[in-house]
Amino acid sequence: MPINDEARVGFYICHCGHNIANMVDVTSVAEYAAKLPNVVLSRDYKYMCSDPGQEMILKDAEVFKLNRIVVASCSPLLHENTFRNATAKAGINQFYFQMVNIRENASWVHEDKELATVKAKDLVRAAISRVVFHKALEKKKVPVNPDVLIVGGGISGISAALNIANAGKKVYLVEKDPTIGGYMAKFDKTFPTLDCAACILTPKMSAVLKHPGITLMSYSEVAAVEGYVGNYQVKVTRKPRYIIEEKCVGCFACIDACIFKEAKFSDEFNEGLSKRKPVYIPFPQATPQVVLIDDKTCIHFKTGKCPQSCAKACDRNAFDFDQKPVTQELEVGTILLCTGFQPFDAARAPYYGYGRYPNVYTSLEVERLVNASGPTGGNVVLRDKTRPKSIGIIHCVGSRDEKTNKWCSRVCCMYSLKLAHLLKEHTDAEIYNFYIDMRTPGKGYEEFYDKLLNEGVHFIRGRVAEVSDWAINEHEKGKLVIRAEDTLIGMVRRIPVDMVVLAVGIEPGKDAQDIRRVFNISCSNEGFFLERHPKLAPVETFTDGIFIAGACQGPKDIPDSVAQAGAAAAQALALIDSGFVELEPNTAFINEELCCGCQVCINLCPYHAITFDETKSVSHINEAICKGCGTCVAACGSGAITQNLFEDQQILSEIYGLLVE
Amino acid sequence: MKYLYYPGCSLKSSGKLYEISLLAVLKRLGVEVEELENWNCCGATNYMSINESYAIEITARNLAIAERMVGIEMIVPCAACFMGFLKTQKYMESDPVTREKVNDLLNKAGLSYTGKVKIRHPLDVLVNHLGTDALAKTAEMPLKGIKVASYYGCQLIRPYATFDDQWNPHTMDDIARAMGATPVDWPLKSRCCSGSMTSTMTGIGLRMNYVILKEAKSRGADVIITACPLCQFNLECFQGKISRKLKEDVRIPVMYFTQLMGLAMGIPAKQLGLKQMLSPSLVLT
Amino acid sequence: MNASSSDILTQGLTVKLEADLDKNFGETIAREAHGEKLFGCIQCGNCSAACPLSVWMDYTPRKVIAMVRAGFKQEVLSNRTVWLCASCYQCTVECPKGIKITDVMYALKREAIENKVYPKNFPVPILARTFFNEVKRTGRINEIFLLTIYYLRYNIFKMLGYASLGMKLFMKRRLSLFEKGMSDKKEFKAMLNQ
Amino acid sequence: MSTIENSNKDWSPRIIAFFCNWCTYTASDLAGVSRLRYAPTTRVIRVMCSGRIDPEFVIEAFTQGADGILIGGCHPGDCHYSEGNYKCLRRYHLLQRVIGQMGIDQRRLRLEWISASEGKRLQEVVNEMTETLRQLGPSPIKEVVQTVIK
Amino acid sequence: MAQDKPKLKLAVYWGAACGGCCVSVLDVHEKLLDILAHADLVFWPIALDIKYQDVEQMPDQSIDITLFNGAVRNSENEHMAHVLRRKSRILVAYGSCAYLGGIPGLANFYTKEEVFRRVYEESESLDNPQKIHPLPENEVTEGHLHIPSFYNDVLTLAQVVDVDYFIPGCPPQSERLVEVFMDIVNGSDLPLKGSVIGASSKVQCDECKRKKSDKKGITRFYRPWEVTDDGMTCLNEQGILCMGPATRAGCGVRCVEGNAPCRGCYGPLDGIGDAGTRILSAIASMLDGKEPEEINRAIDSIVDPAGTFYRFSLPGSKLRRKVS
Repeated sequence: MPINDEARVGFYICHCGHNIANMVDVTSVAEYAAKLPNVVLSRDYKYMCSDPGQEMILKDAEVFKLNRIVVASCSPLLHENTFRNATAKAGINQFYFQMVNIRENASWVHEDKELATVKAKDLVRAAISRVVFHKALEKKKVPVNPDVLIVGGGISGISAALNIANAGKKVYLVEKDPTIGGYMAKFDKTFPTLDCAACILTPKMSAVLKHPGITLMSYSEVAAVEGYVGNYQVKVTRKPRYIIEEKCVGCFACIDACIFKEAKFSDEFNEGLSKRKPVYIPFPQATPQVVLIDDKTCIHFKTGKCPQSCAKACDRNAFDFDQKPVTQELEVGTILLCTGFQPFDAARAPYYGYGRYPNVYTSLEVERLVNASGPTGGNVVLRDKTRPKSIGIIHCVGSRDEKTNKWCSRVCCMYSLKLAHLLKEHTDAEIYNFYIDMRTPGKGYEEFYDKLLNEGVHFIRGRVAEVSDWAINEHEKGKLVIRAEDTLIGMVRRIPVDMVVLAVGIEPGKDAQDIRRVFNISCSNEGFFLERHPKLAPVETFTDGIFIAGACQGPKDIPDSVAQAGAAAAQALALIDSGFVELEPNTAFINEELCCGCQVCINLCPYHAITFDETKSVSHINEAICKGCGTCVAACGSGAITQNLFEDQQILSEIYGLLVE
Repeated sequence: MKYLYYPGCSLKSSGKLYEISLLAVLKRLGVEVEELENWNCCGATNYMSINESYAIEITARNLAIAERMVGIEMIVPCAACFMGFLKTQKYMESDPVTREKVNDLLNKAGLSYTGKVKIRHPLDVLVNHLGTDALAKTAEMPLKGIKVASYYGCQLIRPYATFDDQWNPHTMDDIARAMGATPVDWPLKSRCCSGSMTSTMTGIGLRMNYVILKEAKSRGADVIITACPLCQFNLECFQGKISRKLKEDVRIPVMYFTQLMGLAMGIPAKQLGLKQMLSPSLVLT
Repeated sequence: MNASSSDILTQGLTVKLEADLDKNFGETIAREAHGEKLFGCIQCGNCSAACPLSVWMDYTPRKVIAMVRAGFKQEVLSNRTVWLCASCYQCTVECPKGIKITDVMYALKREAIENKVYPKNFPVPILARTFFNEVKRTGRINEIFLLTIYYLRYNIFKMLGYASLGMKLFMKRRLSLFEKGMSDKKEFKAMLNQ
Repeated sequence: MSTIENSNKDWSPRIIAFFCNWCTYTASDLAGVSRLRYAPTTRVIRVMCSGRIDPEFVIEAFTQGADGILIGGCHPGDCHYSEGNYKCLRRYHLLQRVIGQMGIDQRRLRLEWISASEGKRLQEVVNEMTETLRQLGPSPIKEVVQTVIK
Repeated sequence: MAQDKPKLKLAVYWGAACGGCCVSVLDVHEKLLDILAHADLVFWPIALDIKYQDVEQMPDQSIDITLFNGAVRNSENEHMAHVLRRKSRILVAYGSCAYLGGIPGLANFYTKEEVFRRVYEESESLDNPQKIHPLPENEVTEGHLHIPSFYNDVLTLAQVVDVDYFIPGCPPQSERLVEVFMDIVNGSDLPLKGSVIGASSKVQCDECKRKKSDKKGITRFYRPWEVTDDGMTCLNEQGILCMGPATRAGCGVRCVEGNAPCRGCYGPLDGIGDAGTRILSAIASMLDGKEPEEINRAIDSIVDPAGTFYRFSLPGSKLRRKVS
């Protein structure tokens, strides 16, 4: 291996309290490192990332004339920048630094202190033999575009949009449905205060519409995203409503005039409990107040033989049956994803009879049933119009189950209590709650449970095994029989009811994977968007400049969603106000002296950063476009391409260092 | 089309009618079967209760013989045997310790099993391989107006089988429909018949059969069809006793689905063992 | 008896002292049942409600799981819950935590037999044992022999209740005394006797 | 000689692991944060993308004494740089052929797609590979390279 | 011609070689006269009757330049490598075999036993019913017979002795030899010790006149006789595996000029540790396909990948030989 006599390495190993020191013998690593070539100084310290830890590097650099720094501590994804800054403060180019991950990659994942220490020594040796070949580099500064894209117009997206727009920044709010409002718009009352969802949500919705800083793009989806933090180029496709949005005033004359005199088609907003026409508005307070045509049911689109009575009824000429999807390009600096969740599909739990027995409802359907603006005007009646005298509410449907979703959906206990209360209020029926564990961790939540316990609602601790119409006596005839063990008593109970409510859980939206790909972020195992750190960076993602909030990150109730939306907005504003971002200089460049012009590299570049110079007959990398993946480097038969920070010699030295003492 | 065939002990004794009707139906459909040579008992639930390794080993022996006979697919009609085979395969596939131990034993007996045999239930073969359209064409005397309650029992569809819907099985209904009959939707399709409990905990065993018979009857079924020798035996042979003891007439024809198919296909009753039944015979209109 | 039996509370019906528990019982059974995750049980009771026999059991299956992992070895093995399990696998397919409860029950049965603590003159284990020996002896089951031996061991008078059914079946030629056995039992027996 | 061989434990293999920054390296961080225990056999080298991994790195690691090489990248379709993992995959398959012809047991080189969320998968892969290598025993490559037989 | 400078002493030796390198020295044609005007040939087994003992008795450092061609395959080759090193001021590894192992180096895919079995037992043209293998020491009626012992590993010259310069090629271009020689005669600054001389610092594609584009996307490879070469387009783009992208230029792209793909005899550029993996990576980077099956289908059409990529460089590569 080549050597570099100039390098004077300062080595530091962090105890991280007990996090590292308990499993890695840090003093022995420090002693070991001191004897390695080029190492001038080796120290261990309790918390290297603390101020005194960083100060130490500063002082040592001066006293010992260090020109390379190696710190063995946690993951570089966490603290590389911290130590690079300390290196820079010490008057050393920040890229003469190498970090050794002995916490996430060693102390936290091993059980044998001796072997973990051996591993730490190997990693340290590798870093020291690598850092010797580091080169001085400069970070590139790029200004941040202050405009923000928010995807998803549920309560999270709405809150974040208002937060950011109120700070004077331009916001584009993209919603895939014809209206913003999300699931909250469907709810009747909200727990635990029982205030009406519409009363607190609709003012926010119209505030979004009216805000001069917010451009609302409803019925639109993000098709593609390019660029990087501070400078994203976004393509948004607006789906055709067949109504010119700017012209429609929401008078609904067209709906009355529709050739379908009776509404015939399942109404999505009412969970299919009512009907709508092909030309419709999702709900009265829809924002924007613009009708749309469902081209799958509209006669005009199906046969071309409709007199278009709707269009004729419009005195503003707002109809345009030839509308096509329109794609618009936006330039933004930061992106907030608030794309929400989807409710668990109750048909995936066949043992509860949803779809088989008409009187088995999902909780969302019941939200609409109890809602004064719902399909029955708030009158809780079964499909045969009778009023239920007994109701069973089954918790954890689809949740906490290895066959469906393993996680707790966090909101079901509370909303089941709320529905129990509302159903009791509306019907005075006997109400049974079947729960596995009652989870009420929130402000005022346990108090709400207390209230329900005293309202005459029955609570049975046991997971329901089956809902069926198998009656074993007269009492059960014609009813739905719920079978569960009352685990607190230790006996199996069969409870006949008129109505069953399935408290369906929260799961990742069906398009979550597509969204994740478009925005180049990760999902956790269950499919929710992955935050950068579960505690310390809960709204950031691994892609700089893209933030997440609300139930797309994990099951969440309204207060938590709003709080997280605020956090994400603050993060975005902080980035915007810093004015610029620094880019890693890990780009690649081509040595023209070696390039033969074979052009193997050109098509490998996903960003078209490599071009062929016909006159010189060599290829050239545009470093402004290069993102630093290094795939061209490995392809070059001449060895003409070098990637900064990941040079062949640096990596080969690392390999050598890992394996050879 | 040729399959290996593992009858199991029941089909040679109390479930004799299952075997003769199954073979008659398969023959009519042009499905050839060859009985596994020198097979042994699958061990059923009892072996698992006494010694699990033995249970796995003796079933693995049958699999090894099947593999030796180059039988890639083997029909196993008895629900308990069927489940036992699937369980053995599962254990041998997922548990390397079991796999090695069992293969060791097999080797000493001059056998080996590499996991190639595919176990299929006749329902699987009929519905998923031949297809109900093909079956319908063979129904020379469609069972018009006959209401059929399909009874799957337990081990046929869970926990390992994949040929039918575990929660709402339908293959027997599909067959009944193909034979011109009308399936009855009822909630006890896959509720346990108590197995051998009719001989051990008689009171409980009879009561469990009672609810099944009663529910099928109350849903208007003319006949219960089954695909398991023990279910059929329990429901058929004890229904008289149940009716007497509980003072409620729950008697109803209980047939193997293959007997029902045979009837529709016009196979003579004698070849289907219909004359040897104890439950009332199905009245054809 | 161990020291705690002198404790004043042992006369109580709803008290269990730590010293009387078998702390390894849960681990043993989990291992026996192929690493079943019974420690992941959340006591939801689905198994009990799904079980078609739980209504006749001393303890519901859920409670059995709780007792197993807490170490109530004596109570679990000597009661008839596990022997009432008909292996219908309903609990197994429904368990939200993926615990193969049927296999746990099998493991408990085997443990009970090994410890010889199953309920006295309880018919289920007797039938199981008879069946086991018959197969070991002949490789196949002849139901007439099986049931005869079983009733001889269990209670000969109970057999009378089945005599008429047996006769009917015999007359209908649905039972026979002589069924074709295995053509070659040597290697089968060799395998089992190892 | 590497430090592991000097320790008094039973022999345990040395795996050089090349992990891409975005998926597998993050998964290894996640495994750490989740305290998933796995065999202390890997030595991770972080690269930005699995597409950066030069086959020469693999051969170099073998000749310097690695018992196994683990390459970890994003799942197909999930590459942070859109398709770097496919480029890695192509090189990997060709390299597998060559090392096979070179008489190196192909199980010593493994490619796995492990996403940022799959800390558990990382744990399984490392443990599995460690077990495989334990069965294969120490790699003979370094010794063969260094010992000329005349 | 002025005779003010004493004539240089020149030696040419062959180890495990085909003789092509020696012929390439002759291939300088009438330029040989220029060389001989400046140099005396003191040792050249194929041309001069000078014995090993004569060389051994020469004073150390008395030969100015030795061109050593061929790999080190047996004890004789190694012995002479040491002798010539001692006797020469400048030792040049001449040709691919001395430089990287060359074609004889492909024997490193086998062991000595396998080679002997093939040659002395299985060869189709063999008549050796007793399967007699050569032995280094033998008692025969005439007395004790000693022949060089055959090594298990083929070695490059540099793996045996210190080498001053490397001239690649199978064989090296004769013109290059004359140029290098005249440089030395004229007292030009000698390149750094250890350099590759008589070749370019770029790879083949730099000199190749064929049309290249960024559209590689190879779905399968063809052997040259399987397709009709259009004579203009990059061979790799036509699916004919050409080692040009990772092979040092200097030969004048002779193979490609003759419509045959480059086989890699000039070896890699400076700083490339392993020639085989370098071309492997470049070739794999031209492949199409995202599914392992597609990729493997394309790879299946490469006959003997390791033999292809390491055709001239196996002993000089990182792995040096087949492991087991």
